[in-house]
Amino acid sequence: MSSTTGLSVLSVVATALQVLAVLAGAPLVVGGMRQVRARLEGRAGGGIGQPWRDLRKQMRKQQITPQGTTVVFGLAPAVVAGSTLLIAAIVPLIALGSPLDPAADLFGVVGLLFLGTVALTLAGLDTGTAFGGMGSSREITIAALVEPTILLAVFALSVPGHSANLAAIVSATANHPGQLVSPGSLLAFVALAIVVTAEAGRLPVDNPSTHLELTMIHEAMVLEYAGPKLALVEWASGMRLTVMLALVANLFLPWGIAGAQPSVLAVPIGLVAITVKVAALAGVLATCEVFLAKLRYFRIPELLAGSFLLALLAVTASYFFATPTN
Amino acid sequence: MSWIGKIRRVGRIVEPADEAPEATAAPPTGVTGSLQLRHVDCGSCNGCELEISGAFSSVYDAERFGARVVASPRHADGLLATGVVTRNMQQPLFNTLNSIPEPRVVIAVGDCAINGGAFAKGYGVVGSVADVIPVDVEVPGCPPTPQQIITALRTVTGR
Amino acid sequence: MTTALDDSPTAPVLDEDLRTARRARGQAILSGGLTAALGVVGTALGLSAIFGEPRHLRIGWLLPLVGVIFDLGPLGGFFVAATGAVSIAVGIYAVGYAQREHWARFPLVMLPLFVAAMLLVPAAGSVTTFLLAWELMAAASLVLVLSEHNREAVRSAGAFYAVMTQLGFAAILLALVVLSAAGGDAFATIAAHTGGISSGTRTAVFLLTLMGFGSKAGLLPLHAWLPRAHPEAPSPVSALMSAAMVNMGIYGFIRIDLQILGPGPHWWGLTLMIFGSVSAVFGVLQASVSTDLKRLLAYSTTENMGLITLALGTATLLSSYGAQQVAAMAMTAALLLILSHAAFKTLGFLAAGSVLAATGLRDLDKLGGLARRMPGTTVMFGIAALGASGLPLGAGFVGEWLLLQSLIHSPHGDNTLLALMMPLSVGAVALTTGLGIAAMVKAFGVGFLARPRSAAAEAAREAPASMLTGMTLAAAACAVFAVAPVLFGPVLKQVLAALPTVGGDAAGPALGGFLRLPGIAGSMAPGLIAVALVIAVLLALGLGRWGARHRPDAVVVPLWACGADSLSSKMQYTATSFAEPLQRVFDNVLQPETDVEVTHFAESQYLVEKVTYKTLLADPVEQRLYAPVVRAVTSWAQWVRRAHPGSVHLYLAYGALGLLIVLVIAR
Amino acid sequence: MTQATYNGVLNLAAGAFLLAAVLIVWRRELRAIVVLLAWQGIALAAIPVTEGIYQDDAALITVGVVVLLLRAVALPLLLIRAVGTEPQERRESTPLVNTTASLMITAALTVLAYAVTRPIIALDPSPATRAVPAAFAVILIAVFVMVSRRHAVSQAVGFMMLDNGIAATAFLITAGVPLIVELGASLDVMFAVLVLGLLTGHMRRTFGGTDLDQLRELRG
Repeated sequence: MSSTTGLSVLSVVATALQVLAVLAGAPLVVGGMRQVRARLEGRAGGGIGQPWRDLRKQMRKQQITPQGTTVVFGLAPAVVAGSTLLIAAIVPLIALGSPLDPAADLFGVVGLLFLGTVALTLAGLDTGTAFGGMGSSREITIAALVEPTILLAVFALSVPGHSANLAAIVSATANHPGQLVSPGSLLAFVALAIVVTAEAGRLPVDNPSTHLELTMIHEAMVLEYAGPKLALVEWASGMRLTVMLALVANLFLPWGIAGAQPSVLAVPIGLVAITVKVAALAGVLATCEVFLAKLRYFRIPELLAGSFLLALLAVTASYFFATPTN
Repeated sequence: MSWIGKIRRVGRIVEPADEAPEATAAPPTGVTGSLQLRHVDCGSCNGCELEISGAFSSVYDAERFGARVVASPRHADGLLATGVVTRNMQQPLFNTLNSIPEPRVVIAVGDCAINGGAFAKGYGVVGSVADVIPVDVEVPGCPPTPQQIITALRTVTGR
Repeated sequence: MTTALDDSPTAPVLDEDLRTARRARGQAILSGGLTAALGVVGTALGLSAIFGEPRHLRIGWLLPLVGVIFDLGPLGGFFVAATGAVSIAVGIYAVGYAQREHWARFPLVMLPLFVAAMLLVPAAGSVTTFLLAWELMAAASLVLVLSEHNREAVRSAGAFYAVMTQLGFAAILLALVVLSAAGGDAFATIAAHTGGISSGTRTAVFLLTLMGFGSKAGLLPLHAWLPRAHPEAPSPVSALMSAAMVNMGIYGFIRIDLQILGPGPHWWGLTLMIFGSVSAVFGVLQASVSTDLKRLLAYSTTENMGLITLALGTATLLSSYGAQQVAAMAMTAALLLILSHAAFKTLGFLAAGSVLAATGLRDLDKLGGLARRMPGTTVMFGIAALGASGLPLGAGFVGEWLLLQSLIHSPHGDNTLLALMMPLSVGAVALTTGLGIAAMVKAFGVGFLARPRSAAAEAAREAPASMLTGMTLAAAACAVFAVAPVLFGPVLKQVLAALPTVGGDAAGPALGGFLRLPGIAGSMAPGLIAVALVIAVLLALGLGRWGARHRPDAVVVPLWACGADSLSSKMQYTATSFAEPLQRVFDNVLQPETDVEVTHFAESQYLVEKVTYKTLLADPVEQRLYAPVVRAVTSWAQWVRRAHPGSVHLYLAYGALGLLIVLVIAR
Repeated sequence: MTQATYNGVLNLAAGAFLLAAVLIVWRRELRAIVVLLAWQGIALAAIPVTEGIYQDDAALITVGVVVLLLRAVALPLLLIRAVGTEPQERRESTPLVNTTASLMITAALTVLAYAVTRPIIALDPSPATRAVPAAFAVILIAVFVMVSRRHAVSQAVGFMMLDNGIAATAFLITAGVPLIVELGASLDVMFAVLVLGLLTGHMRRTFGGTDLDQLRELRG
């Protein structure tokens, strides 16, 4: 199990590479999804690099501090981005044996994710605008309802590997691919897919490209951010999406990931593998979004209740279907 | 699902882009190909609004040149003003401009915004946009076609 | 502490006032100092009992026949130390608070007494002593709750509390009498003769203690006194009650049902788990929709006691199935949760108290903007809220993590009960955490950030140094729990070793710098996470510097009001509106009573003059369960009242009649 | 077919079977519900086919094919026609229990099913019997759907889910029922659906809607 492996230089390198890849790749993932959508709508689209251009532009703009906001508003973007970077350093994306892997298991990662959410909701309240409070209230409600599903899905995933540590889960799946076709992991996958879209603020829960404040959830919280801070927020939300997609990809399709003691060749292979997986998942997500409309806000609990049910079934299934053969 | 077939049949409906016009105003931050716009209707007849929405539609697709309409002026670096400035919209126009972080451009769309147009002598009218705030780019026409609007935007995005 | 007098609100003008002020300060310092000193003594005694050998003390003359027996083992020491630690912070805080709030002499005297009584309860070594200390604690707390008795709410809360705590005491009395009838007076002798206690007796004792201790710990459905009494009490007292006194209920469970009578049958653990999870979910649900700062904290106490009970139940159930190692994990989780809850709940109530002292407000809908006016208090409450929300870097995180681990790693084998209970419990814990985050974001974000929603909040002033000092101690404790629970490793080990019936003899989780679970590839390092997160945030700040040299100078601009000139603070979201979605989602459980009434102008029904929106969120359990009982009791009392016409002769006749009856019977 | 793949496919079929039932509770559009029912039929047919291939038993495979034709093609088509003739209401407008609550109830029912079928698994813990809880859960869910839905078509769907569940249980416990029994069962289901179709048509002509609450008006 990875929690007992000593550090190797290459695994440290792989971890650093993970962080850099998420940093550099997040805007591309967002741009790619926008591009897929544009093509399916018959448009040409701004190109995959558009978010990067926007980031560079925003970074060169004026720092604006709205009157009456406190340090919470100023620090929140950094906290969101920082927690996401930390997650990127913990989870096994390129290689298994991250030096931080024993420091936090899947529960810890979920906690860090929610830390970012809480920071942004507090910032939304801190502005003291109507829209900020509205966005925070909606976001925190969804987060509260998402949490049970996530933890139950974690439970279901931790049953085969007898551990909630990410490296253990991933390696267990890699060693017994037979478990992938078990109902437990399939139900868990569907449940996780739903909550990831909810937590990343994608359709049908939230429409990231809406212009109407009253229909916003995530956007409403960040209406007051401008310039560099806005750039950081956008970057961070892109990174959250990327990390979550990559994590889901590796939890269910761990192939190509480098081992706890990676060889020189295994690291680039892992990088390519995770890039391909994330690109594919993002493309599928964007394609599905074209066919979806945003749910009414008070229909979202139905969706999340459904995902909770699936997660519960996943746990029960992985308890009862636990066939000793594989 | 029949939609997939429809998408395949329709394919790309966007008009081919002609070559980029020479940039009149340098892009606000020196970064080409990225322009977020906040639109303010100062008292327009909504003709220009229709054409603007046309410019961002699937057929003209201004987004491919990096232009995007955003909800909050804090996110924007351009002000898209349409129509004559009425008394009630004068102050909001000021406020919107002031809450756009520097550097910023102001684009006046349509004859009304440029010189008052048909409503120049109206009783509730303060004047053209230029009478209230400094204007960087003007898009003449009553209303201007989406093509004209896109060309104007491209002179700012430089793409 | 001397600076407390500088910003004590009564600026002495005449020397008469000066003298009274000086006397008040002296009394406050005396009472608070005494409380803190008791706390220090308690902590020292508790730690020595945990690490040294158990202490015995018998005072024969103090009580006829049985005498008073004190017997402080590791378990009792644990609770004594926790109570003592809470009292230190509260005592120091009370010095400033008592002066600001002009406490009368009575509460000043009762505060140290209350602490002393609480310290005696876990130290009690015999049934009689335990009951004595327990009743003393209840009485002292009741008096303190009533110390602002000129307010109607306080009086009703006091009545509620008095009735319920006495009923609970009756249940405990019955249970312990049954127990001592079976095994003797001293706990030690009972523990020695548990073999002779019939299963029927065990069941009776368990059910009765479940009632008695459950009501003291604020578990459903006996929680109703808690959200009434805790908010109405003066804040230092609220802190003592909510952070220390409720623990006594948990102590009772552990001492009587787990340590002396344990290991119980499966259904004991099952019952505890069900009561615990229901209380946790219900409590946090009420907390997430309540708009009263202290009421919110009180409900969060119910929530945390529920989580602790759930952990206790898990430990009992697992050890009854022989899974000692995981049971030890659950027990460690329970102990850690007790400590961390004591820390952040003390801090929460003390911070809420200084808000109350500065603004006179508890209503979140009227607060706001305190971050600029009371930065110290704001930081303190932020730490408490982070701890209560169970997020990483929060005090509660490690405990909840351990609880979850023990739930998901229970060896279900082919056991249906475990295979059903564990997922459901995980769901309950998860829902509790999620809603807890919402509740705490509301409390902190609406109450302390944004702009003030009332003149009182506008005029808030920072608390005096002594209050801040008290809070700082609690905050430091929170930080330790969040980052380095390893410091408590030895303590937990000792206490666990004293609980062989719930897996104490198995190897518990190792609380090193890395928190490792025995036999499972599961580990966590809160300290490392904290450091890494700080580094990552600094990195992100560095990212934000990118392209800075191209930027125009930073400016401060008014808020974006959608083109309008300014936003009034009335346009902000309030606590009510913030919690409205949750209230709607869970309206089957909460059953809010809302009504909107629109009044039109006389001229035309199309012109709306005003719209009033009323929403009442009463405690549904209280409504459904308590109201009928109260009604029945009152009607019965009305009937009895007819026998009291007020004539002395009749009363004397009653007495004589009673005497005759007694004589006839006892003939 | 190896042991492992047999396990995998069988579990997968059972999981899909259960998932379809859950989604039927979740969705409200009648058309979508019927499509899901067809998917459930496919999952149901996969069970005997898998067992047939595993034990190379031709009869079982035939049963599977028949089941596929009936449950996944014929009956859904009938129902689709019933939906198609609906004038306006293509969706379960107001179920008696709201969606969130019914999902929670479904969860409870499933857990219950898992609990009560433990003895059956204990009797003979083979991969087939391990999948029985899913089938049993579908039976319970089907009953719940019939209880909680207003629309005649969703009633029919519930009825057919019930029969699917029973058939699946039969396939899993006894390694395949005789062909004739299965045919008989499926045929009378078919008749039931036809009758329901007639009934709905009649109701629509009478009340202009197939909301079962309106049946109350039939009482003189």
